[in-house]
Amino acid sequence: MQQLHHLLEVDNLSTSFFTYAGEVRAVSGVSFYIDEGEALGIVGESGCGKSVTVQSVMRLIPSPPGKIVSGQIRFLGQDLVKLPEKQMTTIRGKSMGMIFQDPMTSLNPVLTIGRQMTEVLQRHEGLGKQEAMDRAEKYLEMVGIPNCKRRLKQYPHEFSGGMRQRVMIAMALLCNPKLLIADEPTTALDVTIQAQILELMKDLKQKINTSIILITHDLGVVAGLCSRIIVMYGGKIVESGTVQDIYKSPQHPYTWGLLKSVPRLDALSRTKLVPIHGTPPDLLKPPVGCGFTARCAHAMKICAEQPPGITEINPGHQVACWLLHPDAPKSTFDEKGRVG
Amino acid sequence: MSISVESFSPLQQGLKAEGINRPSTTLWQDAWRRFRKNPLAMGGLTVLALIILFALFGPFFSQFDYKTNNLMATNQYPNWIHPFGTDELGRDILTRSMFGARISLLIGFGSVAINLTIGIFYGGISGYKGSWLDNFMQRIVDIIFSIPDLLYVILLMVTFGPGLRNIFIVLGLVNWVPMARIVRGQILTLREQEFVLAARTLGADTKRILIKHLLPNSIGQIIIVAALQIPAAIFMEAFLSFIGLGVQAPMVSLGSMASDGRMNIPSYPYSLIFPAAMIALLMLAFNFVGDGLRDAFDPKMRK
Amino acid sequence: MKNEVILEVENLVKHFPLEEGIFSRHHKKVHAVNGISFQLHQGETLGLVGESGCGKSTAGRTIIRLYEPTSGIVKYQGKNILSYNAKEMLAVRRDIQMIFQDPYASLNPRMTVGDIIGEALDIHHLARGQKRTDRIYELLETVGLNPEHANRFPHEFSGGQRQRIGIARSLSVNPKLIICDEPISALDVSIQAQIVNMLEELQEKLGLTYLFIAHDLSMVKHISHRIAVMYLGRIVELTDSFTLYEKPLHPYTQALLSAIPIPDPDIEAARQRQVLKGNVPSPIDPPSGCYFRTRCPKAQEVCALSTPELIEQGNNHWVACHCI
Amino acid sequence: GSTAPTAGTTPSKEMKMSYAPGSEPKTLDPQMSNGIPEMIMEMNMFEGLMRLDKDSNPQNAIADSITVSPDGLIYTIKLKDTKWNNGNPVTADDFKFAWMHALNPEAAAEYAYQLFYIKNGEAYNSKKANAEDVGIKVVDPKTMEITLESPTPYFKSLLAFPTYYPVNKNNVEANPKWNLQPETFVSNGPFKMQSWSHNDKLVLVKNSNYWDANSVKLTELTFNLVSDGKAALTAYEAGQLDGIDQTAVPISDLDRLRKAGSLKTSPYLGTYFYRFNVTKKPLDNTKVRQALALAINRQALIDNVFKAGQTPALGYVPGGVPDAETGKTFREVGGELFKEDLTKAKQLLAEAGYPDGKNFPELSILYNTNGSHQLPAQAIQDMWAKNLGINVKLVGQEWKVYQRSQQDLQYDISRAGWIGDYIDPMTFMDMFVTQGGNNQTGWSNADFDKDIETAKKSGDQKVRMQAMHDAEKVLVNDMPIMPIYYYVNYYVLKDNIKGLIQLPLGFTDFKNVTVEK
Amino acid sequence: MARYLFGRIVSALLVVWLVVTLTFFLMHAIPGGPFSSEKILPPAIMENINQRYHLNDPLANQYLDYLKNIAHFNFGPTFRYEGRTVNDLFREGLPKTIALGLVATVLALVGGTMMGIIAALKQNKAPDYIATFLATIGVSVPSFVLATFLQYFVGFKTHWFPPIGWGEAKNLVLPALALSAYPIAQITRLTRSSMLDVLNQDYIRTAKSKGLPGYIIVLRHALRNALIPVVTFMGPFFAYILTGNFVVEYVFNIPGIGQFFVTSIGNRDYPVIMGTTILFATLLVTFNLLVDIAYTVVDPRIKLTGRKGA
Ligand SMILES: Nc1ncnc2c1ncn2[C@@H]1O[C@H](COP(=O)(O)OP(=O)(O)OP(=O)(O)O)[C@@H](O)[C@H]1O
Ligand SMILES: Nc1ncnc2c1ncn2[C@@H]1O[C@H](COP(=O)(O)OP(=O)(O)OP(=O)(O)O)[C@@H](O)[C@H]1O
Ligand SMILES: [Mg+2]
Ligand SMILES: [Mg+2]
Repeated sequence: MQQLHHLLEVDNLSTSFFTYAGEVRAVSGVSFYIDEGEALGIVGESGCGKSVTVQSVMRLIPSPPGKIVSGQIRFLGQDLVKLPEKQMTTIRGKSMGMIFQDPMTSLNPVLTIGRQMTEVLQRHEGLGKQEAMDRAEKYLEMVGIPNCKRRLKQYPHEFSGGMRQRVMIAMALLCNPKLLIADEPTTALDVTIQAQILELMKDLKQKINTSIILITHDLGVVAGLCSRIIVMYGGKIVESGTVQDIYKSPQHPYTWGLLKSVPRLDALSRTKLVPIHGTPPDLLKPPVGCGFTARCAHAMKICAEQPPGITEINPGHQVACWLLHPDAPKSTFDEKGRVG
Repeated sequence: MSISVESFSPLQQGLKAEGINRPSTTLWQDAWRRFRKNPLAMGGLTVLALIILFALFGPFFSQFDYKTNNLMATNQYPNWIHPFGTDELGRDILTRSMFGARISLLIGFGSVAINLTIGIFYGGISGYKGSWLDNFMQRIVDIIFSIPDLLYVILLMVTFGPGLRNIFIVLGLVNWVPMARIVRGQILTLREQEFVLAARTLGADTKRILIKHLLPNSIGQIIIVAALQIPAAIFMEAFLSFIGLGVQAPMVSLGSMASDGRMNIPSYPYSLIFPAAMIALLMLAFNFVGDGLRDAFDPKMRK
Repeated sequence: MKNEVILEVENLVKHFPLEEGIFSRHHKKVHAVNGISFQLHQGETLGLVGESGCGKSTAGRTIIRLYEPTSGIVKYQGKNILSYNAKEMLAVRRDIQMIFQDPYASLNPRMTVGDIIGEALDIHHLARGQKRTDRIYELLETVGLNPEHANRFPHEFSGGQRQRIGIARSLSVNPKLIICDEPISALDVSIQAQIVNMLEELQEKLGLTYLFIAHDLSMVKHISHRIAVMYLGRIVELTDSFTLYEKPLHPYTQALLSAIPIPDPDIEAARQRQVLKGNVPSPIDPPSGCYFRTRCPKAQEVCALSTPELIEQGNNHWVACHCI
Repeated sequence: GSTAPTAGTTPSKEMKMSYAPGSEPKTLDPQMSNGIPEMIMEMNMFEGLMRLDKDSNPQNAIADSITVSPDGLIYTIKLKDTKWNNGNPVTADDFKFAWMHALNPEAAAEYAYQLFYIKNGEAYNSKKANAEDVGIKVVDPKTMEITLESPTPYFKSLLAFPTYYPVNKNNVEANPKWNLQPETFVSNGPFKMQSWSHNDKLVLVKNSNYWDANSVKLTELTFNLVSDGKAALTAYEAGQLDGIDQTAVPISDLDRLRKAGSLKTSPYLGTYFYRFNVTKKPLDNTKVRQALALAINRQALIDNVFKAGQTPALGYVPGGVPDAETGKTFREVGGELFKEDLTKAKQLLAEAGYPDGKNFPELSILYNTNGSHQLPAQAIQDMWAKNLGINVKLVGQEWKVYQRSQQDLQYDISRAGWIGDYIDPMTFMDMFVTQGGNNQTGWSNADFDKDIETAKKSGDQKVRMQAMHDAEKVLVNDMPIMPIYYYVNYYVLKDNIKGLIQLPLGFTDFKNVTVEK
Repeated sequence: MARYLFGRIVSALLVVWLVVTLTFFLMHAIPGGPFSSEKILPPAIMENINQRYHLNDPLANQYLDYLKNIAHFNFGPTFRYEGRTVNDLFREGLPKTIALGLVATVLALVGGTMMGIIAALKQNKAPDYIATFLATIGVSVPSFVLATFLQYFVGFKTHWFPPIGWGEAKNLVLPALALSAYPIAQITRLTRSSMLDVLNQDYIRTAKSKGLPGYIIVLRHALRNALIPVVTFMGPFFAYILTGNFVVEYVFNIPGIGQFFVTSIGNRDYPVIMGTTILFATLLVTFNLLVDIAYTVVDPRIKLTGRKGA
């Protein structure tokens, strides 16, 4: 790795929820990093631990029942796992901003937008009321909301979904954080609005050089924005690499499945889709071997017995799959090879 | 475990149907499991069971009855023969508490029954039908709320004579109102749920939708309100006793014992403290059980 | 492929009265569906796409009379079912079924899967006792579930499985037409394909007709024979799915197509996205003339003045736009 | 301050006390009132022609002298020179004005019948005579002449009754709502009104214009208007109150209070009894009624249930009513008219056809639920069950419903009590005449009616008393009612309060009260 | 807005009218009249009384007269307190009842929300159990028992507060406590459960992600949203508390109007029965309306006309 110090470095992070039924290992042994000015995508189907991973980074895991069981989260030289809550509050919102999936419910319905925006500034930058308002206005304008002055006095329900998401983004950027975490920022939005928001984020990345972690379950969404991608499955990272690595030469059968199950608009004939059969593993009783075994068309005996190690295909492209073991039969991703 | 070439042979996977990893528990088993893990609820259930046993079987083990006077042994402080003491007519307060608990439990359960029938029916119709009918039915509730209940209590007393029946009629007139309100509110929100629409597309009629879909999903709230209305009912009986219209002497209820006992505080405090403590215990038990049931049936608490 | 017309919708309108707000004096209404017309042929799949709130669900629900329409006609097998009374409607309900968007909200959490599927059998007195059980098992197998799941409760199933249960429920009455109201939107991409494949198989096997509602154009294009694009309660373009992709005429359709992200960094990088400005206008007071004109890159004066009709532009390609 | 300072802390010149006479008075207009609490208040603010001394003997008060005509019909009364608290003189006109107001049919005073002894009083009240016809004549401002319908030996004691109090005519005419605020409340008694906070307290202070102000030592008298006896007692024990009237003392505390020495008792003109509905089987049978009456243990009831040291009633008219013979009461002359006797009771019941209570129908005891009547009913129920083998039920009814049931004879056995309106046996006796409004038993006896008639007509005390003794014997022998006990007046009072007079009619006189250190 | 209010007021008037009518005929249907007493009055006197108070008029006429009077806000004379009117009774008693009611309300609101918040924040920990237990006790002990206990053990035994009386601040403490026990309990339960709901909301997560300290999150972001069910509860509760509580006023001898609700019926004091009933019904419908308006203040999403659940 070129840089000695990454902006954020997550090392062997495990987070569990201790529920009535037992320990839910939502995230187990996840490691990744992100550099300044970089956009990282995290993809994976619902429940695979994407949100828990980033919420662990922000130390927002509801506790109880959640708990970071092990690992390190190094951010600007500090290990966030060990940081007292009080200091954590000075990092959240200031050096790290977060945007959530559902803009409809992520803003407090009974406070004006202005109030919700300025309180961040008052807390972290010690701005006065008016200064804070001015700054808030500037940021609203930046995310493309017209009539900002008036809008600041309105309540969230007076905004449409896309506008609320813009407000969320503006709010997360107010203190110029080093890192912006976007947890499925467009899932709840319409396609055309989704396109707007993605364009906006692309713009902002270029303009203010913030690092972005973008979480989504839609492989299409990250393709345009991110330079590196992490694919998660069952609480673990199964593949990570540059955009080109993941889309052009994916190595993990799960990544193949993801790419193949989406119908392509440009497909010419009506071909059958290739679904990933079955359902994700229950994280209450995670399987011994590779979590994907039960759904994998290429599964081998060993897959059910031992978790695969990480294989680095080329610098930065890592895969956790037994298929990459020298002894394994060769199977490759065949983009065109859809079952007729 | 060693890695051999053997390990890399394809795993034979039958195209088995979708598996479920979770053990098969029914909703009720699930609820019961959660209920059992709730110490307050279990405590409440135990106390409730003990009080019921106390009320039902206690009298058989007592050498006294609730009505026979013993003017030689009036107003005795609690002692070995009379653990709760005796009253002005020398009757054993413990025995009377057992009989009193019978009446109070009867009223408590009567209240539940009334709530479950009138309250749910009324609230259900009002909430499901909505619009003008709902408006109309809610205004009726306002009216019932506003008319002084003492008036119809007296009228009932005149028409039917004294006694327990009046209390049930009064309960039937007012006690269900909060239940109706809550059920209505629940149903207003539930009726737009997709599973209700689904039932309608299948051709289900109102009755079926209410009984099979809406009410079972309001059960948590229903339980909690029913539990809260029990004290209301027992207090109502106690209040009627307080103003003199409760169960007919020499039969007792805990409520009437407590309200009579109120007069005795400085001189014979035990005659208030024991029945009042029994009422409080009973109410606590009902409420904890109700809370526990609500949590046990709450889908949000699942898993 | 031109089979007989099974469903015909003519000029369907559904307005929801909006109870008066605090500061307004007039009685307002939500113009959810503003006069849509289309035909559905036996055995075909008609896709209905459009942004959230454009009235897709309302259209679907009005067709099976979950909502009473404001005006318009819905002909099922040539007869206007909107005039049917409750009893006649009950018979129609066996033929037209619906699959709902939300796999979590559309199953009653307090009923077993068996009862959920069996409910229609009870309502229509289709089967009883052992026969009912057999039928439920059969249906479960049809949708790829295990008969032993019949005694379980919905919360024990994953989203995809729940959606299958929903499908089994709608199949229980042997319907001819199924209105699929975004049956896959709430599911993971990896699961969506399972459901779509299953719907396709069922169509082949049982000769079903689908009205397939979704906002995801790529999936709709995959499953549908023809696609209708809706905007603010109106159909703006209606044609077969390949034509729609190859030669979209309405500016809204074009924008919609360009907004769909494609999982390919090269294409994404090269792609000229036509990002629409602004937001969808409120259906409470929609703009005059063409509803799309407020966001339309090609808007002209005429667009504000008159409402464009849905006109056939060549082989079964219907568009409502002044600029063509 | 709301708490009345206890006497010990105040200098003897400033004697203050507080007392709980019961709840808020219905009115403090003497002519319009009819309840004990308000009459207690009025008696200390007003003074009539006569005032009762501690032995209930009427003494001249505003009256300077009274001459009665030989036929006992005309009373000529001279007034003392006295003043209202506003300085106006008290005149005969004030009396006439007040009395006429009570009799005025428009005013609709409930206690108007207290003035029906006056000639044409009743006729005027029932609009059968004019105001001029009423036998009240103002001879001059200090003299009045009253003509009665028939000789009334106890008329002098009636003149001490609140309905006979004067009101200040000028003041009333100027302020029709005079009796509602202290500013316009003009009175002529030992105390005057200082403030009246409704449902809370009524504060009286010494009236320096009172003719006998010298004998009034108390400077301030606070009536705390407490409805709940329990609360009153707690307040008393917490030092907030100096005394509580009997209407407010809770029975359950009597034993304790007696032990503590704060319970005081005095005679009271009342009898507690049960009515039998003689129109109903088997109560139409005298033997059944007698059996029931003989089969209860009155002393045990008093000791355990009533608790105030009442006297078992083995006659009807209570003690404390003088007989014709001086120094003897009607009760002493009449003696005990029956005896509790279990064997005889059983025998009577058997004779009536219910040996050992067999086949005796289940009767019910009606009682009103406000007040302590349920407990004694339960005790009597138990006694009848044990002693006679018969079962009765209890039926509690709301106060006014109970009254209605009693009047309509919608009961089997009903608890009752009677407090005299004036000090003469007649106030008890005349209620049981045939069709009498207060009879309410359905009982009718010609002998009894004749005796009462005789007593009413006569002005000769000897004749009257004899007739009433005869009547009482008939009544008690026939037993349409079952006497239980004679009331006693009980109240709590701090020991440092002296000179308080509790009268057998239920009134409490604070005129001579002193508070010791 | 105006139209909405108009509609609500019309329906409120309708409710009050029906309540008036039903109460009127009910109260005449029960046996006993205002002047019936244990000692039967001579018929002539009874006749005078009936004439003075028009009690002999046909019931329908009395009813119409009554309606005419209340249209002029004249509730008539009380039959029990000679020379005073229902308006007088209210004028004297209502301020006292309201003063007590307000103190109790403040106690209930502050105590209830605080306990509810603490219970929610410490869910399933000792403070939660303690608050839940206290709240359950509050709804489990009959008010007359509680009032008597307070009076005897706190008022009398400890001499901290006077057992009865009116006029000083310390006189308010015990009755206000007795009066607020039940609402405190209810508000605690409501606040706890809605607080738990709200704390799970996305916007609370957002607030946390902004780095706000805990107390600001609770007070600014959570509490207001959690108050909505409390507001619903406060509507009828206000109507109750402002019309007084018989038991508490009786036990502590508070000269308010709460006692009239019971005593006026016992006395068959017809105008007072009607007056108190109208007062209560009016307050009830008014507060229900005010609650609906309060919703729009607490929660800007709610439009007055929108239907709300429960
Ligand atoms: N509060 C909680 N209690 C118990 N388990 C939880 C809790 N929150 C999350 N989990 C579990 O942790 C696992 C990972 O959840 P997470 O929210 O990170 O998934 P995700 O990848 O973000 O999915 P989605 O795309 O649905 O947001 C899931 O199995 C989930 O059930
Ligand atoms: N019951 C109703 N009452 C009032 N307005 C309604 C009702 N149902 C839907 N609407 C409104 O009608 C419009 C169309 O709603 P509809 O649900 O049909 O949209 P949709 O296209 O299905 O959207 P989505 O993709 O979000 O499901 C929306 O503005 C919605 O708010
Ligand atoms: Mg997530
Ligand atoms: Mg929809």
